[in-house]
Amino acid sequence: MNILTLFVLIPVLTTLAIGFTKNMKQTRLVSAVGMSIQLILAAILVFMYLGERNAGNTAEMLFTYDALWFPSLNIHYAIGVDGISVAMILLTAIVVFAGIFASWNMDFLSREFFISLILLATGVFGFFISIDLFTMFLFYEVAVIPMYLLIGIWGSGPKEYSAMKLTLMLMGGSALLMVGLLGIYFYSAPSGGQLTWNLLEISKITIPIEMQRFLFPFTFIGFGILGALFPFHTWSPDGHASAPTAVSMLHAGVLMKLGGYGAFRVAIFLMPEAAQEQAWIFLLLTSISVVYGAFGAIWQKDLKYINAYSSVSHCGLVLFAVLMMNQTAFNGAILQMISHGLMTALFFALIGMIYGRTHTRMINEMGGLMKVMPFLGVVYVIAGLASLGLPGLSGFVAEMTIFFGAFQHTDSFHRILTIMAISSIVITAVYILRVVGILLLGPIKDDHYLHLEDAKWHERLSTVTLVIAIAAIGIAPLWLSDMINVSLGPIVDKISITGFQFVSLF
Amino acid sequence: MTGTIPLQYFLIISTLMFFSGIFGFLTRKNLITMLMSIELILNSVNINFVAFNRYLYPDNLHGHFFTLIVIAVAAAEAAVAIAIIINIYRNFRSIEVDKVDEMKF
Amino acid sequence: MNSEILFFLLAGMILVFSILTVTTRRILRAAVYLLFVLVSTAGLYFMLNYNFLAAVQLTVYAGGIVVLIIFSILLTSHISERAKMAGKFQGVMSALAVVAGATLTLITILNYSFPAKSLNEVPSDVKSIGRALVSYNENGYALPFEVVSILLLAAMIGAIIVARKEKTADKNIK
Amino acid sequence: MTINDFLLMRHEIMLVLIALILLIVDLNLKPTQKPWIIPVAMVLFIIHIIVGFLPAPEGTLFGGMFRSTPLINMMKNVLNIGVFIIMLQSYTWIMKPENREKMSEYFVLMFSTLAGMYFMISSGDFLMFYLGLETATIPMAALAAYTHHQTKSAEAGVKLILSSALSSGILLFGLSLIYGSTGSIYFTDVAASFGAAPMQVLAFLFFFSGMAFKISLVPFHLWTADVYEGSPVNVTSYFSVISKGAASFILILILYKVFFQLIEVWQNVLYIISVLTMVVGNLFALRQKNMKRFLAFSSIAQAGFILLGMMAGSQMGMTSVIYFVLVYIFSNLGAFGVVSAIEAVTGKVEMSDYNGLYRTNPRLSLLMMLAMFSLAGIPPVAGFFGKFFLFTSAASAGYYWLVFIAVLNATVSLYYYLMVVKAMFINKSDEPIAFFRSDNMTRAGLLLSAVGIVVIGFWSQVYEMINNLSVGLF
Amino acid sequence: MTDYTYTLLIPLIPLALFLFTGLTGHKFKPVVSGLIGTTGLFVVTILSYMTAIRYFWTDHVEGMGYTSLKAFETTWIHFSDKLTVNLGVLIDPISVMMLIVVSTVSFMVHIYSLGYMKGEVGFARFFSFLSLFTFSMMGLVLATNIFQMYIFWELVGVSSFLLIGFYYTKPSAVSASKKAFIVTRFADLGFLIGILMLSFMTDTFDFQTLVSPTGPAITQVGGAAFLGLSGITWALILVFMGGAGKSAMFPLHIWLPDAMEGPTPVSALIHAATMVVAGVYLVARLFPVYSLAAPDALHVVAWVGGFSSLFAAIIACTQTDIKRVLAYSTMSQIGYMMLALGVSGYGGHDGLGFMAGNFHLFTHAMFKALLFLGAGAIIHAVHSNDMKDMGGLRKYMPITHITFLIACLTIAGIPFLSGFFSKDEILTAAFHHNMPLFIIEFAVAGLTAFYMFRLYFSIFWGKETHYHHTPHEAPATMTIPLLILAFGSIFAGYLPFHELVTSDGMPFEAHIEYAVAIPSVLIGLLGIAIATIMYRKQTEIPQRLATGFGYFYNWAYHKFYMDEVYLFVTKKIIFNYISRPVAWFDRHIVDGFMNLIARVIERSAYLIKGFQSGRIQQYGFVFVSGTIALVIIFIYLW
Repeated sequence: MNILTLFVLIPVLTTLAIGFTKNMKQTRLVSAVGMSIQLILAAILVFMYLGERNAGNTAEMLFTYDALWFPSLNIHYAIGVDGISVAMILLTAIVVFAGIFASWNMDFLSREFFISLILLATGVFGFFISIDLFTMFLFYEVAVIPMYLLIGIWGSGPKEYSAMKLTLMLMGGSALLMVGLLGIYFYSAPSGGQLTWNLLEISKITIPIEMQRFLFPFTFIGFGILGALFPFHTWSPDGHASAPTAVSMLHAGVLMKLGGYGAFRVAIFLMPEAAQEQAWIFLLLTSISVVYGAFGAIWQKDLKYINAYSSVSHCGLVLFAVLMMNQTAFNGAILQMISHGLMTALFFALIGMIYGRTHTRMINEMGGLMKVMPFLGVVYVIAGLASLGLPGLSGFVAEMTIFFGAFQHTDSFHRILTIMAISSIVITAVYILRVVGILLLGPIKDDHYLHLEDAKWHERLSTVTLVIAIAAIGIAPLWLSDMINVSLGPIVDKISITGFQFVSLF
Repeated sequence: MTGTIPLQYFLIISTLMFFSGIFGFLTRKNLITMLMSIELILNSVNINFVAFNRYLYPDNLHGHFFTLIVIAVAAAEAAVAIAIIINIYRNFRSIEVDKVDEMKF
Repeated sequence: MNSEILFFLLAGMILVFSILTVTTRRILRAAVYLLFVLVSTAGLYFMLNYNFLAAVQLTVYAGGIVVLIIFSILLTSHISERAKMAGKFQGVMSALAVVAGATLTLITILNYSFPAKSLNEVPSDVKSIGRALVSYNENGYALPFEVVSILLLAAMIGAIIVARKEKTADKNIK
Repeated sequence: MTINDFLLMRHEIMLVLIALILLIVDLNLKPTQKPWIIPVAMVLFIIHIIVGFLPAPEGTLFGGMFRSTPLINMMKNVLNIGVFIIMLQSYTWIMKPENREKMSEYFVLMFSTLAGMYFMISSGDFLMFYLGLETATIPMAALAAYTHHQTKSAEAGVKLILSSALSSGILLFGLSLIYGSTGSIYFTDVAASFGAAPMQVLAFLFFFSGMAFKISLVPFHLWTADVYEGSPVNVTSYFSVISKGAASFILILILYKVFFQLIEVWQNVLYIISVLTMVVGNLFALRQKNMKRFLAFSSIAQAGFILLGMMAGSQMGMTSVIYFVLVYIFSNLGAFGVVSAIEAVTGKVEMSDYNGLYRTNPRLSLLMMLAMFSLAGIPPVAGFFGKFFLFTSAASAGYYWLVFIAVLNATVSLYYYLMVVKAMFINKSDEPIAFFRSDNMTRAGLLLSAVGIVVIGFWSQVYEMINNLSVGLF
Repeated sequence: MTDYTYTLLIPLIPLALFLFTGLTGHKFKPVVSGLIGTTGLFVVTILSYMTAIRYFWTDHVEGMGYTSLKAFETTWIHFSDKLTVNLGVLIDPISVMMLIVVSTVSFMVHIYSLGYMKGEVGFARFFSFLSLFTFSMMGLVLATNIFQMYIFWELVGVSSFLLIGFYYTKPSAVSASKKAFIVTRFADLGFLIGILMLSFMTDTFDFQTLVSPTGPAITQVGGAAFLGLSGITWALILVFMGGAGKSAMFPLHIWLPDAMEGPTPVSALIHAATMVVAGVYLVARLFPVYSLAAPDALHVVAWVGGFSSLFAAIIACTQTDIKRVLAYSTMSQIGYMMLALGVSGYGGHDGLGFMAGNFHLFTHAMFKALLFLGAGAIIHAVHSNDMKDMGGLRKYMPITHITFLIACLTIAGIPFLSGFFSKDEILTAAFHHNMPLFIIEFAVAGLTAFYMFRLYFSIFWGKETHYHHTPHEAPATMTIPLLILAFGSIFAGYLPFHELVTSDGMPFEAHIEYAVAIPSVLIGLLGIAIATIMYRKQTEIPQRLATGFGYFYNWAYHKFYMDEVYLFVTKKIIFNYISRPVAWFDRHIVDGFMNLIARVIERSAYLIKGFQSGRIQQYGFVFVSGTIALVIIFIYLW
């Protein structure tokens, strides 16, 4: 069996196994085992992938497997990975693993919770391994829908409202996406021949430019909504705020990456000409997103809202980089996805753990928590530092790559937007330090907090996994960035043959 | 036997009959009178079929038989409709159409 | 010439009684007017030389359905009862729609140039009709004839189960 | 009559026979033995289904008035499965004391309307088409008014019979004009000489209005909700899936085979009507509190999606329509099955009664959730595939904006489908519907629809099989 | 060429110490962590000195210039096919000089802290942070390329943040650490953009390539002109912005005084001797580019430096918190260094300013660390920062007193102490290149002497204060570093800097220019004299002077209201006028729009419900109208 299929199969089997469990203890054990296997598998995949590459395999996608599914529509179950997908799969495996342990004590309908959670993960894994647009879209929606239940049942606050809003907005996004994908399919053989959903095959042809102009916005915004593109990001603060811990982790950490990945893999890759023509509009939106999200975060009082806005800012950077359309920026975008995925998952994990102890997420009701829960405090600071781009942690690597990529454009339009985007790192510092200052430092606000316990073993495991990943990328980014770079080659080639110049406004 | 009467005259009659039937359906307040309007409509259609058959396509009997079948169907329809109307009368003690609006919106 | 006078007489009756059927306030009268319309229509069929059809029209329609209707009227209303008329708004709107519809339809139909009369003609006497009715070849109508019997059977059963009184039926009557 | 002729007409002949057998059996049963009707009907119907799956020859009978092709045969098989599920699901309801008396009539009426539909689908001329249509409709009114001690049921019956009479009157007027302009009622002849003159367009539009009534397209849909709400649940599910499915089948066949020269017109008509249908259906569904009424409007909105497939005017379009109807049968029957099971036991049909259902009846809730997801077009259940293929065929004809509108509407529809899910899974209730076990028949019916919802999407052979049989325009 | 790979250990040992004490520190007795850290630092110091000796003397061929060499280099990440970030160790005169400074002061501070921090909560944490800082600073100093420098630049920033906020339960410390981080972060924004521009124009990060007189940065002075300055000038000004932030140059200095909330050894290490001079080091690193490719940028450096030194000196005269006085003094002295670099030319004697700047950096590190550690000892003894609470301490703390006095004399530029030499060189350089700046610096020299002795007298002389606990001399762990540093302060001036650290690596002749030296010594003495009169005994004069200067005094006392300006910008403008509206806009306009869509749908659903009136006739009406509408559309309108 193809190793990639296992990535879908194992979660599905895990959910089935969970169906037979009797109580929370068994359920979480089964989940943990399943997702540990998944994590190990992801690590194996990375090594296998690097091994293949070192052995001189230069195919665009490795470990491909192709089974005809709906012959009349030429729909295949086609899977394969390149460096980018491998990286995303690793990210997902890590975050899901951490997520399971972060929700170790989920005692309310625990079976259903873990099933939904792992189902969500299934969708994400499937999405990343797909190279057939149909299967990709299928997995995309599979990943989105469990969110409703996860937030609606296990959430807090105005959970029904948030869950509904999130689901509907994301589905609205997939409405756009559907149009884009169908358009791509029907123009996948402009000079006659078999239409195809296969990414790689479509990438070999040029979709007629008039169609691209029409389809690109659909596809890009469609994915962009999941990637929190301004002004379609408002599902994110409410959704994250209401979601339970592990769900926020998975959602912000992984699911939102589907948006960036898709925008890159589908919209930009298949329709580079239109992308270049229209990039400026979306660049404006994304750079607004970056700054706006950061400013929005400053004013928030709820920890989750802060992080949600921060995600808007960081994910905006992903799309921003994707639209810069050069290899460095693409690399930065992927790195940023991974980095943001890890650190935002860490953030949400911590917020969940803090909330579980103090029963509030309002920063002004807390204070001095470092004293009572040093472990969580320190990890929170690390997450914050990663978020504000401290060297040695992953955020820095990603942001720098993006900025250097973006700066390769010489016209003032791109330059100004780049500088705008860069300025967000200061704003980020402001809100991160504000939170750290109010939440962790200073005197203890409430005497009740004196009796709070520090992290338990599963919480430590969950957070430490993420911290290690963040630091590993931050300290030694070369292997990751090179793995991505190699895979970016064909994509950049495809884009550069088009020979369009950016529309310069200035 | 039709002499010089053009086909169109028949069509005009049938159309007017058809629309007066519809008018009746839309305005009569009694379920049975509504049913009567329906009979008007069906009847007008029959005139159409017959006229076409005789005037244009005497080489077949389609219009003729269509009419025949429509008459039969109309009878069946009337039977069931009247049964239901009687049932309505039992339930509502009235066969006024405006009273039959328990389900709405 | 005779036929034309007859036609206009029938046409006039049909139109007048059609309109009266849908406008009269007395229900029973409406039924009688309907009867007139149906009978006049049968007259038209005679004119068009479809004698069998005319006979069926008289027996089934005029004889069957109208009687059924009159019975049900007698069952559900008082003879002297005057039907309520539609509200002004409803009446005007319906009239507008109907007039517009009739006008459009008439214009469209009258502007259409129908094909010329086909030359060969099949007989429409009872014998050939009877033959066609049981023929299962082209232009045979055995199948509709059979199916309509199914329909009538089903309608009968349906009418029975709906109209049949039950022991429990009276319980919920308002 | 040769064996081949029987095979061509097997569905219709079998159904009529079954109906007659049931009538005869019923006459010979004492009132206490009435329940025997059910196994008899079941067994006979199973035989019918099996016979239906025998290899299908292609041919015409009665001089072209009846025709059968593997495609038509398959359409009938699809409907057969749906009817079987409905029969299973109606067990609890039919066994109620007040319905026992009329048990055999229920089956007889159902089978005769089904036979009417099959005649309609198989019709080779407008006369048979009309006759089939009426056979499928008139006894339905009796079914709608089945529980006649309930005012709602009677109201449903009268609304159905009067509205459908009006609609078939208008449809007939259209047919008469078609006859007037072509001189024939046979599809093949009509198709050959039917053009796009204004009167022919008029005739087509009258015809289409009548069909739109059957499929409940906006603005010809208004009867739907009231009739669905008033009728017994199982009759409603019969309406919403079988009746609607059959009408869709014949509409697409006629559009493709007879009116293909009017394609410009009917594509545009369908465009407008489908947008209206989706939007209005959704807007009404949003506000509904009664499950049956809610499902009625949802099924109106679903009908709007079906049009997308029809519009393509291609083999792909037809495949997607048939496939969608198949999926829709399972999904809607899943939903109606749950509603029926709950109503039969507790009499509750309001959405608020479903609050907290998951805690007491998890399996029913899960099935309901699957059905809702399938109706909303959420993967991995079959509804996703059905909708996706519909959209694909619409896009293949270049209707990208329509697809966009449709998917947006699907999103809105997701809202109200999720409201049901929310009621069952999220909302708390002080007195939820207590746990109950349905009888085995009902359970089998529910299980069948659940299996269908889950399996049909992934099982691409189903789609391919339909696709191999489907045809495009001439 | 000799192998210097072992220098890799210089940053790595502190890193190891940081990880070790950080992860396992709570498992041991606190003092163990301290001892481990100090031992490690001792090794680092030894290595640093060894490197310096080898580089400057042992391995040096007489008469040749000092070249820079890479002891170690590895690829960190590829940005593009042209731009690659390496991590490595660069050995050249200024980095070796900085090694000495950092390792010496850090080692001293480690020893000192063993005593100073004894019994504090978080003793281990303190030492692990110190190690982290040392690691970062070493990495910064040894950076082979500007991007590596930026990496460690940020790390130093965060160590500074952590150390300032060491007493994290104290709100003032928390806000000071925040302020320090954010202000420098803001400055780093400029640095980063500068790097982006520079690397874009030159396709390299590497210092050796950048500063090479034949390298792309200098020969292909590229970039479109913007506002009359070339691209490279802008790039360098932006880079300098980063340096100005770290080095607390006006107007980015506001974090430095507040940073004194940190433990005093930290102030000595980070905010006096090492980190704050990183800006100077940065400019010195890129000096050839500044000098040869963008003299305009160098002017900016000079003027910012000059103005800052005056500005800070004035404020220092009015402050009463002894650490703040020292902080402003630091700022003032760094201004000197910047100015020195700014007025310097490239090569030979023209490069006097460059040499002088680095020289002053070196000597300043010694005496300012000494001052801070002395201040720490005093604070340790009297438990207060405010000079109003002090007085007459010379009796209780003789060693502190003496060493403090030495430091004061050094900074005042009294001849034969190290400060004299370095400051004199700076004044000479300014005198030759830029007269207005010379005059400013001349005045600042007097002010410096004045406020230092104001401080000195207020602490050790002046009124007799009654202490709750009788102050006593600090323990040996604290006094020994004081003595060592005093030694350094006295004799560091005799190092032949003009031979070792020059702008182009070649030695040149330098001598004392009496025309500058004598007046500057005199004005220093004048300052001391005034301070003696005013503060030796408790007098009315300061009060009268303060009222005499009135507004000016008040302005200076309130640090020219710079904090208030910043507060206005951050709290009022960013918080209230940007962030709050953004948050509001997001909730009410953007999200409101989404909710509006939902509401419109809901509302229209309500509005059209009348169609479903439940009346058959209306249904029929709609049906018929629908058909007629279709007819109208498709027959008559299409």
